[in-house]
Amino acid sequence: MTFEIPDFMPVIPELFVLGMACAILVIDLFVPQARRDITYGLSQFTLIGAAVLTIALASPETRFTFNDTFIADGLSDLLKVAVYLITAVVFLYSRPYLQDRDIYKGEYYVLGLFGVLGMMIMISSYSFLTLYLGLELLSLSLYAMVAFNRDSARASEAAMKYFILGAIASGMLLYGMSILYGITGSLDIKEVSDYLITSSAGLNVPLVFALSFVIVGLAFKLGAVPFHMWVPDVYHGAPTSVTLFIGTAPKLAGLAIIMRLLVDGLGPLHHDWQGMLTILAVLSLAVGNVVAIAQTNIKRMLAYSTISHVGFILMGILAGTHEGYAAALFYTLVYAIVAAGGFGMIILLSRRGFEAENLDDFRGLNERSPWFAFIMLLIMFSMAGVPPTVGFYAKLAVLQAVVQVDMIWLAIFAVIFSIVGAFYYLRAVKIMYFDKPEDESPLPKALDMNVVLSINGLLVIVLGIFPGLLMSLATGAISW
Amino acid sequence: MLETIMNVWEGLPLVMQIMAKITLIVAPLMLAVAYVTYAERKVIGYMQVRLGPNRVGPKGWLQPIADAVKLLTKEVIIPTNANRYLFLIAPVLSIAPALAAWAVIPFDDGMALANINAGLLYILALSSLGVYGVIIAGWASNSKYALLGAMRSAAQIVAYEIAMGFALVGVIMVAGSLNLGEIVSAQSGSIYHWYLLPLLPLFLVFFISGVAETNRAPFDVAEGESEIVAGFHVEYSGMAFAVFFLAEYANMILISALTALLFLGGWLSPFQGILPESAFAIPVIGWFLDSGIHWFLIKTAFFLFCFLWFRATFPRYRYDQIMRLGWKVLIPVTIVWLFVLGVGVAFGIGPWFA
Amino acid sequence: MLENYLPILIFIGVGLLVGIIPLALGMVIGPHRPDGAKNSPYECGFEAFEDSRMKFDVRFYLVAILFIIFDLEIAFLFPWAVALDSIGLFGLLAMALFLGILVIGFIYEWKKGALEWE
Amino acid sequence: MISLSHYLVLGAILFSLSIAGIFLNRKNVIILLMSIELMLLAVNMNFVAFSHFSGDLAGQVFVFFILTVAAAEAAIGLAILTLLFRNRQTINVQDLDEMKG
Amino acid sequence: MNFEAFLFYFFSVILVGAAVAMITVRNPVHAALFLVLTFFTSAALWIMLEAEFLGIVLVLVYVGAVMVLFLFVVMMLDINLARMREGFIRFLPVGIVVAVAMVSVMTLVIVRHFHMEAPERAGADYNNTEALGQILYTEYVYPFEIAAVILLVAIVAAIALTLRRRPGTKAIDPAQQVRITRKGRVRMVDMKSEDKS
Repeated sequence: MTFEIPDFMPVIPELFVLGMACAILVIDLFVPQARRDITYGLSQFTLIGAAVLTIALASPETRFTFNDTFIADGLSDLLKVAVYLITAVVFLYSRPYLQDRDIYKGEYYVLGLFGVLGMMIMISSYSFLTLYLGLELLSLSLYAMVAFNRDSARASEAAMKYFILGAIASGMLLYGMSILYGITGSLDIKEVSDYLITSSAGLNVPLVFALSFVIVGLAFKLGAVPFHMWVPDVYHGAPTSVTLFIGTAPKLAGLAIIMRLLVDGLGPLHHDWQGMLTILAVLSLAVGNVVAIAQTNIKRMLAYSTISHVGFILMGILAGTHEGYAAALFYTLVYAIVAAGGFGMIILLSRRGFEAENLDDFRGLNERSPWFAFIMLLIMFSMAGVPPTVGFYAKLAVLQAVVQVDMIWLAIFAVIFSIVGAFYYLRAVKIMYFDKPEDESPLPKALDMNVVLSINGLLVIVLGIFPGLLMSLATGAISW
Repeated sequence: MLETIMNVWEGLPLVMQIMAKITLIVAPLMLAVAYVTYAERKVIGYMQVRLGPNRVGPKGWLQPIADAVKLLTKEVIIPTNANRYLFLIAPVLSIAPALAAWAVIPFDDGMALANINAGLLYILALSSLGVYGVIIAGWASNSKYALLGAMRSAAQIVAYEIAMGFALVGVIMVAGSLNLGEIVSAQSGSIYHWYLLPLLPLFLVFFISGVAETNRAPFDVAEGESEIVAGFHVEYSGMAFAVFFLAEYANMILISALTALLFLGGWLSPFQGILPESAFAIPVIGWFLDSGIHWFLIKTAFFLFCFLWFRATFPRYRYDQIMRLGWKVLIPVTIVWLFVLGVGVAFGIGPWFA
Repeated sequence: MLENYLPILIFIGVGLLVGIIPLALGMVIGPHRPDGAKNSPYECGFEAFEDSRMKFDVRFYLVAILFIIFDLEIAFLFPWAVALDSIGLFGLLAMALFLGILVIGFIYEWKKGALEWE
Repeated sequence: MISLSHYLVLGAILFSLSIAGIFLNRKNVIILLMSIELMLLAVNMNFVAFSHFSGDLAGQVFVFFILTVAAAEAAIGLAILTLLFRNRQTINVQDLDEMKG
Repeated sequence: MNFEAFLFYFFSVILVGAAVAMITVRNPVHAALFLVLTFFTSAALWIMLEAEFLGIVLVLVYVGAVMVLFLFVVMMLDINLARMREGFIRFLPVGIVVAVAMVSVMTLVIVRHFHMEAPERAGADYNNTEALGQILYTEYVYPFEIAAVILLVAIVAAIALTLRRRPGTKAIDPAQQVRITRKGRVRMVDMKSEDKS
């Protein structure tokens, strides 16, 4: 039997996260509730350590291991580091929220870390099998986290919906993968791609057949219209700290699997999936932006806004050029930062027994705390795409990529709906600045949260003034 | 004469041949079940200084037959609120896996109905089906006692099944095969090659789990006559009850046979490798001393006796004790032993490589 | 390989028959004289007040859930144990890591009290 | 002779039935979960058939992992279900209407 | 029609019939049992495809464990049967149309495009379990370890979600009860006898 011991160097970050997650799980058993900060600190240490390891191991050339089912390249390094940082911010924002609701437990962080591990596996997967397993590892952790507040009926309801839709999505994705396996005879993305490049065009119908299942599965997971039904309910029902997690880091992993599966694996079918993605993108932009206007709950509003942002990300990918992929990557990174800030603001305003999830709860924020009203203003501007925030450049990059491939109508369509979308972001700003506050209570929150949230908000404008920095990272990661 | 019989046999369609073989297994098995019930009452009787059944036939030999006739003529009562179909399907579901597992049991070298490679896996799969009869019976009866007994029993079966599975893994690691015939052959050589001694902890775990899984004393809380009046089959009467009874005893015999095969070398003779070859050449005694089906039956009978012995000896465990034994003693023991075995097998150390 | 499964298929059929035939015989031969008291569920002489299907301690679910996980572990151990000779030390270490991860799960269960039965 | 397409059509029928089951039983979470199991069974049927007809074990390995993940998933799904039932005393999806929008 | 084809159709018909029954019966316990039947027949079909290990594992894990959990939940969650199926009839025509449309499209694609030569039957000594074992722990070691993590997450999630210590219960620990001694319960007090006069 010919079997070579695989190279373990590229997977060291994964092993580190796994080892630490297991260690934290055990340590947490012996930590009394009053000292729960130990668990929290160790979790943050894990994320930072993983970031250090990933950066230290990064190298310009692409590394494969485990029979080419694991890939480490510029894209994976960038996305992984982004996932660690975003998750660290999520953990930080979550702590006061969990403490206020008496669910400050170690399992939250352990499940979060396993979710991070799942995302890492997805980002580095180069085979259908590892891709599926990473996806499920992430999903299972998220289902449990959504239901984490056990006494909240709304949370368990959201978890159930999320679970069912997630499982159906996995089923769809797997059915597509099974047909692809049948046609190409392999589960490895590299071999699938090789097969598609060399094979004749006669197989097109079954390939499109398989592709449509794959796309439906991915669209479910990403929450693109018309497979978005779960997004608002889950965002609304989940504890805000979990919504914050779901809304940010997994989008990066989602981008990664689209890149691996559609671009790397099924790249030769670009023409076929471009059409499907166009439909999804158009519908997502339209439905996301229009329905968001009708929302009074800010978590639901941000859910619909997420749907419209997914539309933009898909637009970048369907362009099918390096510029397009880089734009999509840039957009996703920006979206993750902005969304973290947005949900962070909700957590900041909430307190024990009060969720601050209605738009009205932001009424007159300027009088209560001018600084955080300003931060929220920046975040809303960035989501709307108002210059000079970074959101503007993200939208611009995607539009440029689409125009380059002569899909000008799509660009015009996107601009129109962005303007529609700007309405509800600006409405939130109006409420903060021009309405009278309903409750005058100050915003007492821990120092670390205030500082990080401020940095998070300022990042939006700083990156907006110097977009070249992040953009060059994104283009660097994409050019292979 | 013999030749004509063989010719007729060969001429039969394959399905007929198989049916004949199955009859050859099932008929003695049913008879054995009947007489295990008799043996149980006799053995426990003597242990308690009583006589046991002694009225029907000489020394009560016909007692099982009388029992069967009695049960056959009793009414099969279906409670009003019971789910009729499921109520009747439950006993069938409990006996079918108990019998079907016998398909892969080798009685002697090469004497197995189905010599499949995944034999042990098949047995584990079938034994995990036994729980269906129990829960369906408990639920379909629509009686609190039945449901309570079924839940208890199901949770118990499930807990011990894991310990049993882990113990089986140990045997497979050492034998390197899932095929029961090969597992026995791997134990040939001498009595020291049987897995009884090298795998002693696993043997104990396996047999204890076997007893618990058949819901026999001292793990019979699911029936617990004194608390929940026979548990899941409280509503069953007549032949419906008899089928449950058959299943329980068929399972007991199955566990005994498996223990004999996996740890005591099945049909292998304990004198193998000890007595000189010439001893096996002596006409009748030699046949007895040599390996053969009779050794398999003797070993099985011994473990069956243990089942009865336990029932006469031990008081019933408390439910929380049963769960604790299963989860907190047997499973950790097997996991630790698997690590030990893994190292042993990988580095080729241990008595089983002599 | 397949020819070995035919007897098993037939045996399962026979097993079902061995269950069905006595039941059918019992229903035919035995008397059939139902009455209200006889057909009511056993309740120690009390009237049955309600549907007896009641809610159960969540612990039963938990045991069943943990059983699934351990059953899968066993399913992973079987092929490993068979192939142990040919996969060598690497296979052993792979399984050691696998079991190690799950032993952590076991410790977690134990310490959390999921294995207690109160 | 039974060919690959026989098995694939069987898988397709199961898949469609599971979709229909999800459609028909939108109110009953338990049957929904069972329909999802059916869906994965259909996928597995495809993989096993392809694996057999192309003589490649990778498909069977994938099925084994799908079985593992799906079982773990069912465990979590039912845990969420019991939680939901405890909080709501119903698993009828129509009663689950706290969130609208 | 040879014997193998007969077996295929035999199992397939039961499989599809059970699947149809599962999605249409009223009683969820019956539905669960029909699902068990679909798993059984699928296992038989997989064994016909020489995936004996997977076939048996399907029975072991799905029928033996997952469906038991389903039955536990279905049986104990006191479900109001009548309400569960409201609106079922209303959706039925749509459901049938969806199913038929999907089946016909998928069948069309499959029948027209998927043809492979049936491979030779494996010999009697082909050991499916060992063949899988040889690659599962070497070539597929990475997914194998991920599977362990997934199982760990399932353990953590299940316990974190369902296990709770109920402070209100009056459950007693029988072990403690048994260990009671006289000293813990009876206090001997010297008292002067009361004067009755």
